[in-house]
Amino acid sequence: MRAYAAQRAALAVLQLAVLSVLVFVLTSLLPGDAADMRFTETLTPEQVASLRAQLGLDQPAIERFGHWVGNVLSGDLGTSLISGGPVLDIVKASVGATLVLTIATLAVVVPVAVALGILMGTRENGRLDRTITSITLALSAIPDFVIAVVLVAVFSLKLGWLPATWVGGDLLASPVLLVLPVGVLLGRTVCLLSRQVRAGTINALHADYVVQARRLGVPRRRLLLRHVLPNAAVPGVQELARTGDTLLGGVLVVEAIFAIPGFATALVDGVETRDLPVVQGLTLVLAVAALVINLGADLVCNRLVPRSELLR
Amino acid sequence: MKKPEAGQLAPSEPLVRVRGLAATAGPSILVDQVSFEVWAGQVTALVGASGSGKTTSALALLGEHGDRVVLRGSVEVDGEVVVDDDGPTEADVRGRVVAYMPQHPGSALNPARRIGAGLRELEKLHHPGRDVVPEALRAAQLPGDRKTLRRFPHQFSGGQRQRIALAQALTCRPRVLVLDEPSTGLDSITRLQLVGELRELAGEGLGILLLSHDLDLVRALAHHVVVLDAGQVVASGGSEVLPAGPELRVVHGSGRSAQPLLQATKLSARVRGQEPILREVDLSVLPGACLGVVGRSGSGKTTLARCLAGLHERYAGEITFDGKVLPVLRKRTAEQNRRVQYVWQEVRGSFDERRPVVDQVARTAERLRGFRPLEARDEAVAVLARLGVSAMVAARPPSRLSGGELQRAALARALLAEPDVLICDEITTALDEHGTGLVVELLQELKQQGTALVWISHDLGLVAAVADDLLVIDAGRIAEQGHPATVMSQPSSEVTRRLVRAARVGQDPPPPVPTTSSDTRSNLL
Amino acid sequence: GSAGDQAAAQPQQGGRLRAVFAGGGAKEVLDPHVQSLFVDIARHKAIYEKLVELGPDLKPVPRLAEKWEPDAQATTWRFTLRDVTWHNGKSLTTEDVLYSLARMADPSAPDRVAQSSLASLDLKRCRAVDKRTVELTLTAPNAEFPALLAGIGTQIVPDGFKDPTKPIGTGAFTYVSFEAGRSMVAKRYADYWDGVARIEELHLLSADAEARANAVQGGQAEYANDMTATFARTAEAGRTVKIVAAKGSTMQAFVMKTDRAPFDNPDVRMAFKLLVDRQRLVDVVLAGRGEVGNDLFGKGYQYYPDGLAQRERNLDEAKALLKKAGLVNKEIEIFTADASAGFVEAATLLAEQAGEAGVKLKVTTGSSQTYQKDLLSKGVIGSHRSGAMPIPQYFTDRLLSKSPFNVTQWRRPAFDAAFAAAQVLTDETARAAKYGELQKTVRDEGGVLAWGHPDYLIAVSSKVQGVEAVPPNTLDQGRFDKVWLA
Amino acid sequence: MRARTPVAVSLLLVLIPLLVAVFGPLIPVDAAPGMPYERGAGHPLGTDGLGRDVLELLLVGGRTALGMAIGAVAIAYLAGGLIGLVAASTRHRWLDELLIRPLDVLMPLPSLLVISVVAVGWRASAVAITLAVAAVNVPTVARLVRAAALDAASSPVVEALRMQRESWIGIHLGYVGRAVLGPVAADLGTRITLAVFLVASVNFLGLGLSPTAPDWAVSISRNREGLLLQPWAVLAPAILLVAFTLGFNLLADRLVHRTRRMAEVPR
Ligand SMILES: Nc1ncnc2c1ncn2[C@@H]1O[C@H](COP(=O)(O)OP(=O)(O)OP(=O)(O)O)[C@@H](O)[C@H]1O
Ligand SMILES: Nc1ncnc2c1ncn2[C@@H]1O[C@H](COP(=O)(O)OP(=O)(O)OP(=O)(O)O)[C@@H](O)[C@H]1O
Ligand SMILES: [Mg+2]
Ligand SMILES: [Mg+2]
Repeated sequence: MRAYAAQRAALAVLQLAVLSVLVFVLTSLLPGDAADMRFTETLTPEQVASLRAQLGLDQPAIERFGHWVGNVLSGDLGTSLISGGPVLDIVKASVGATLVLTIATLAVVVPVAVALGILMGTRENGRLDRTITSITLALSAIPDFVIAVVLVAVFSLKLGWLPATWVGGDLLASPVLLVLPVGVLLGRTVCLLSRQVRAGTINALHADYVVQARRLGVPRRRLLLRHVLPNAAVPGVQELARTGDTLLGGVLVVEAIFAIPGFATALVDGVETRDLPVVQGLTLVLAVAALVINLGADLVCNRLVPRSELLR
Repeated sequence: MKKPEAGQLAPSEPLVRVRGLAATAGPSILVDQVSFEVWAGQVTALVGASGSGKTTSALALLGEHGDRVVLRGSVEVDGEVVVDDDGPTEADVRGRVVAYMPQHPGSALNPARRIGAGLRELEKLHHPGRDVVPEALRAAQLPGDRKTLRRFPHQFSGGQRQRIALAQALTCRPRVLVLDEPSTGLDSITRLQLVGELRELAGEGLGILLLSHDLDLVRALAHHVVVLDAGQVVASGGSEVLPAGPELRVVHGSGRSAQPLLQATKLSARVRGQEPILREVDLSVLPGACLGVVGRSGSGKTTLARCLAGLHERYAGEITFDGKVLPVLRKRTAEQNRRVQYVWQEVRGSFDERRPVVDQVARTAERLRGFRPLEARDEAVAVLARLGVSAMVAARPPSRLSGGELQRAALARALLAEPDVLICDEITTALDEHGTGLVVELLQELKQQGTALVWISHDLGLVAAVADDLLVIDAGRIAEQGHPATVMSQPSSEVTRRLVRAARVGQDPPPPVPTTSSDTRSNLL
Repeated sequence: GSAGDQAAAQPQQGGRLRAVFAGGGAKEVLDPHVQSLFVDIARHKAIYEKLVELGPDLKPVPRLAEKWEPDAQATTWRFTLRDVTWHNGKSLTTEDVLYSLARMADPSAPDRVAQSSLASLDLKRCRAVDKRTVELTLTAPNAEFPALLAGIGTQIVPDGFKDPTKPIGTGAFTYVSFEAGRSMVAKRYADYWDGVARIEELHLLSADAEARANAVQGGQAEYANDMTATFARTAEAGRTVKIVAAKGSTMQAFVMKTDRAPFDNPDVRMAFKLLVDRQRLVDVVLAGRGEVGNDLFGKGYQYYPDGLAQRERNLDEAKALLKKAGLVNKEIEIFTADASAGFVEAATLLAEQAGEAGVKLKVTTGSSQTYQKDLLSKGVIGSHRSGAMPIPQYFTDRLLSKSPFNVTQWRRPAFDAAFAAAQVLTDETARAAKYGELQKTVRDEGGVLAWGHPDYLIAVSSKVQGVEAVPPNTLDQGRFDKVWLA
Repeated sequence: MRARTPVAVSLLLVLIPLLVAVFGPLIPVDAAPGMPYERGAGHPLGTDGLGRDVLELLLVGGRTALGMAIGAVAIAYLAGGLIGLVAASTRHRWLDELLIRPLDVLMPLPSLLVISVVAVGWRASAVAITLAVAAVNVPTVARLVRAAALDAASSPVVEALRMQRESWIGIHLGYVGRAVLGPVAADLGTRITLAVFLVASVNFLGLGLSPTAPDWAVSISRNREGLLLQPWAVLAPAILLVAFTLGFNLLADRLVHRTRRMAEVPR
């Protein structure tokens, strides 16, 4: 277990290191730099050039990267080249919105998907199973931007029941802001998750140990709760980790449509404005989150079913 | 539902009474007019070839049946009617009255639960407020300390897991224990321990229903024997109704004087990052001779065979064949490849599920002997027929063949190469007596034509009969080597002595049962 | 139009107004001298004021300066300050003005946007004449100097102003909070000199076009800036939203580089001006919400020459010119980007229309973020848009040899000289006449193909009153102290 | 009990958009350009925001919408599949490590970053976007193929085939390849729909093709403003896109179902 943790940690450090270099190289490949982004009709090329010098963008790339690494190691994500504010603030602000959205989505998705999955699994190939499968499959086949456009048109513009955008809204005062974005994200996530839970349930139901427990007189309810569910949860937890990853990392479409100032928007903005420290910082935070989520999922699975392989 | 107290039953009444049990699945009849009884403190054995309906009959005791199977007749357990002419009744005898141990009990343990939790759960369900777990553990010969109870199933060895499953069954304090093929895959020593455990349980008043095609085991344990064939009872009574094993016509090796055909010197093998599995094994096989290899489970027999076959590449030492060094399979010439063949222990896994068996068998002749497809197929069909596998059966994909049929097909696949050395790894485990007879007969014939055999088996009697030379392996080393008759009658090493003595289960004279402490404890932490 | 409603309804006091502008994300700033986005401008307009502002026809009008007067050469200007107080209660002084001008032109801060336009200001010789008068001296005469003081990034800040995150201005609203890319909140300033604002609280929000549309329609905002024509069409079908349209306020154009083949050939430039179907572009790209352009900037502004004939499509003549230039069936790349609404659409349509004249135009889309800068160096013809500004400033910025944003690479010493000569004329009519001639030259020989003047569209919820239909960059655009909620 | 959606329906759902995408550009539609968001008047599905005929756009807009996604998945499988197969079948552990480890390291790289970098760096290039979407998929595909192939390549079947001196090709195409095919086929179904989503999202967000490109997703994106004026400009391409992904989802579901049933054959 300790060896495993050490190995995982070493891999994570390596991943983060390689990732940072990669992100730096990738973004350096882009034409133009942050100073160019400031160019307007009112700023002369000379002004832009001296701005570039002020931002330190005239230094060689290696030097800038070294500087950045040094800062990060001392716990400082640097300052944005565009706004001049600390990157940490930008990361915090965007993570906040994304986190709220992710948590709200999962809070709806998990109970629904688990209930549906177990329902489908215990009635494998029955009418209910097929009906739910068809519905979730159909929902998951609609691209989220199509759902979003339609939901907004119907519920906000036509009926006027729900706010169509986060602009001008205060999340604390009006949590209804979350309804449409979560609704858009619901279809696919519920589908994926419930199908994993269903498969897990079916596998567990057919497993020798469940058959044997039943033969030794364990009643059905208890069988489902104590024998089937923990084993069925394993694929579900893995899928949940993937869903968490996706939600945290890139629901750009939803963010764009509902004007949610989240992670994906910040990342794409950062790339578009060549605000390297921001891109680096966001990627770093996201990668750490992904690593932590996956580690957590593995640990949970190992806790649920101790035999399950820790390292692939 | 009224349940008679255990003591109310007159001792003259059977615990289980099955009368005219029939099971049908659509048009096919799985079991017909089966009747038998199980008595408290006694062992009733259901024997019969594979597919004869043993499991189907036994599951009826729980009122269970396979998918789309219809039960009829009458099954009464401990005074409750479990099955009547309308099929299973409402009666619930599971666990509390009848505990069923499936064929591979290892996989019947929930990987997600500590074994203690599993046992306590059953205790609470069936005997709330009573402390029955320690008793069950003792009967299953498991330590009952907290540490053991807090472990997960995967932290036990295969043999231990079997005993945990037994302990679970015993925690229910059933009146009847049903055991489905409990001896498959056990070496003779472990099997002997099982006999002891079961005797003790019967002695405590448990009624046992034993399903097995291991006739020696049945002979050793059963008070009543019911012989099934194609779903019908063909005989019942005491152990005298058991069919006698066919006499094996054994011819011993001819070419005593010739050069050794296959020779291994100082063979050591290891798996990545582990202790060596084989240590400095020497052996040689003469043309037309048979080398028997025996040993406890996990002693390294298969590894030895795979080294010789060139499949296990991490070994030290030298293997020579026909006077020349024999490299690993990848580097063998086509001729060497053809002349040394191997039959897998795990046959099921060695066939491609998607192609008909006969095609896969015939491929050997095509690739190694240059036959054209049609010729090869004819040859394959002929060899399979000699082994008792019809062309119709062989034309199916492997998943639709029985274990025994597939085992013979694997043998045929190797034989089609006309090898000079044939390495057989447990090739009769899934065969009934008739099938074993066919296989032995064919191999004897080849032997006479000069083919050398390496024969690995748990069945000491069989090996002693067919081998010219016997190798006993223990923990990767050669424990003993010599003429089978000598080894069997005057074993010089401790392992051999115990293997030989234990192998006499069910044969007369009944063996004394020497169990050293290491047998039950060796696999514990 | 809002004029009628305004007359009818009695102005109401109080309430909160949420106005959404195109957001700039992290680019948004609080420093009034660094601004460049509409949202920044609106924000700073609420808090700060300039000495001079631009009227609806882009003509300078007095704000913090009550009046001004040049000397005969238009080199030294005297500005008389209004008696107003800062949000912290202090009075506006000449020191404040001099400090502000110095801060705008500070060469050590390269991001101050007014730096180049105020380069002619001779700061050392500027001085306070008395408590209410400052004398500003230029290095070269310029009769348009007041307009320069109305340009972007020329807000007056208090003397010693260092920390832009603690804004103190003289404007109608006092600062409460700001989050770049999201919102600014401000409260009305009770001592505002030009009439206390009617609304109590002002929220300036940032969002992209779709979110702006949804917000104003869904009731999350009462005012949305810079709307699309399609939105206007949709909104007019409903009752919740009104559209306030400033007719023909900006300019949509294609710019041809006059120093690069094939557009170094005046015939080719003229051919393109003739082959374009302006009405179709206006109908499709501007969805009919705009006026046809006449290859000139500033329709309806001060100094726009009247009486010029509208240039019409003439395919035959265009074809003849193209044939003469040997361009028939040749491929030319047109450089565009999704940098501004309608750019790519217009380029795509132009490609179709050029095809009808026998020239293949290949549309190349660049990065929207760097488009402005890329356009200076890349391509031979590209999409272009110009916001509202006084016509002389347009010349200075884009049509002189030294102009920083000379996208047509229009470099004519004679033209430069003529413009310089016109700019020193203190007589407005004489100046206007000179400007008119220069504009005619550009129209006939230059590289600007101005095909349309889109309406500037603002959407307001039906209860908002008092929003003026004026071009952007003028005093009443994005101004909230005269607006009220009915 | 065969009560899942009939194969014919799923196939139809997939085939209609596919056929439109492939053969649509060959069908001549002579519609004069109209005004933005017009209905009727010689335009059966009306016009879009640029006054173009929606039907005509629909016929030409599938090539990129589906082609880029299918191309990306094909490339991902070519590259990832090759890496996975080689990694699984090599006897050299270092080669396996060399091929697979870097992919592990790349796993947490947000795909959004890769795509936005490519989108910003190579503006409006269909090839670049296709490659980016493919690249994002390579690690997963490689791991999937490797796992499946590893299972097969280390099974006794392969040993038995080697014992029969079956050729390398015979073993790898005949057995390993076929064993991999099951999981791959199941994965392919979901992967293509995901790729269609991804490509469409990229185009929808304006990070991909030019905003005037005749592409279904671009049409949806660019015309959604006029949804209430002329819904077909949005709905028609959306319906085709959804039909394709829905059909593919249903087919994939069936396939998974079938492979699971095959694996459940009683032994
Ligand atoms: N659900 C079912 N549907 C149809 N046939 C079945 C079903 N279950 C079992 N059978 C058939 O019934 C027969 C008896 O099966 P059963 O499992 O009782 O045999 P067995 O004697 O236990 O054999 P083995 O020794 O191989 O375990 C076999 O031929 C088997 O193929
Ligand atoms: N791939 C492997 N990895 C780790 N250990 C292995 C591996 N293969 C075999 N072993 C171990 O090597 C030992 C010898 O195994 P082998 O299969 O040769 O035993 P065997 O004598 O054939 O046993 P059985 O009678 O049960 O078939 C066992 O303890 C087994 O656990
Ligand atoms: Mg059985
Ligand atoms: Mg073995």
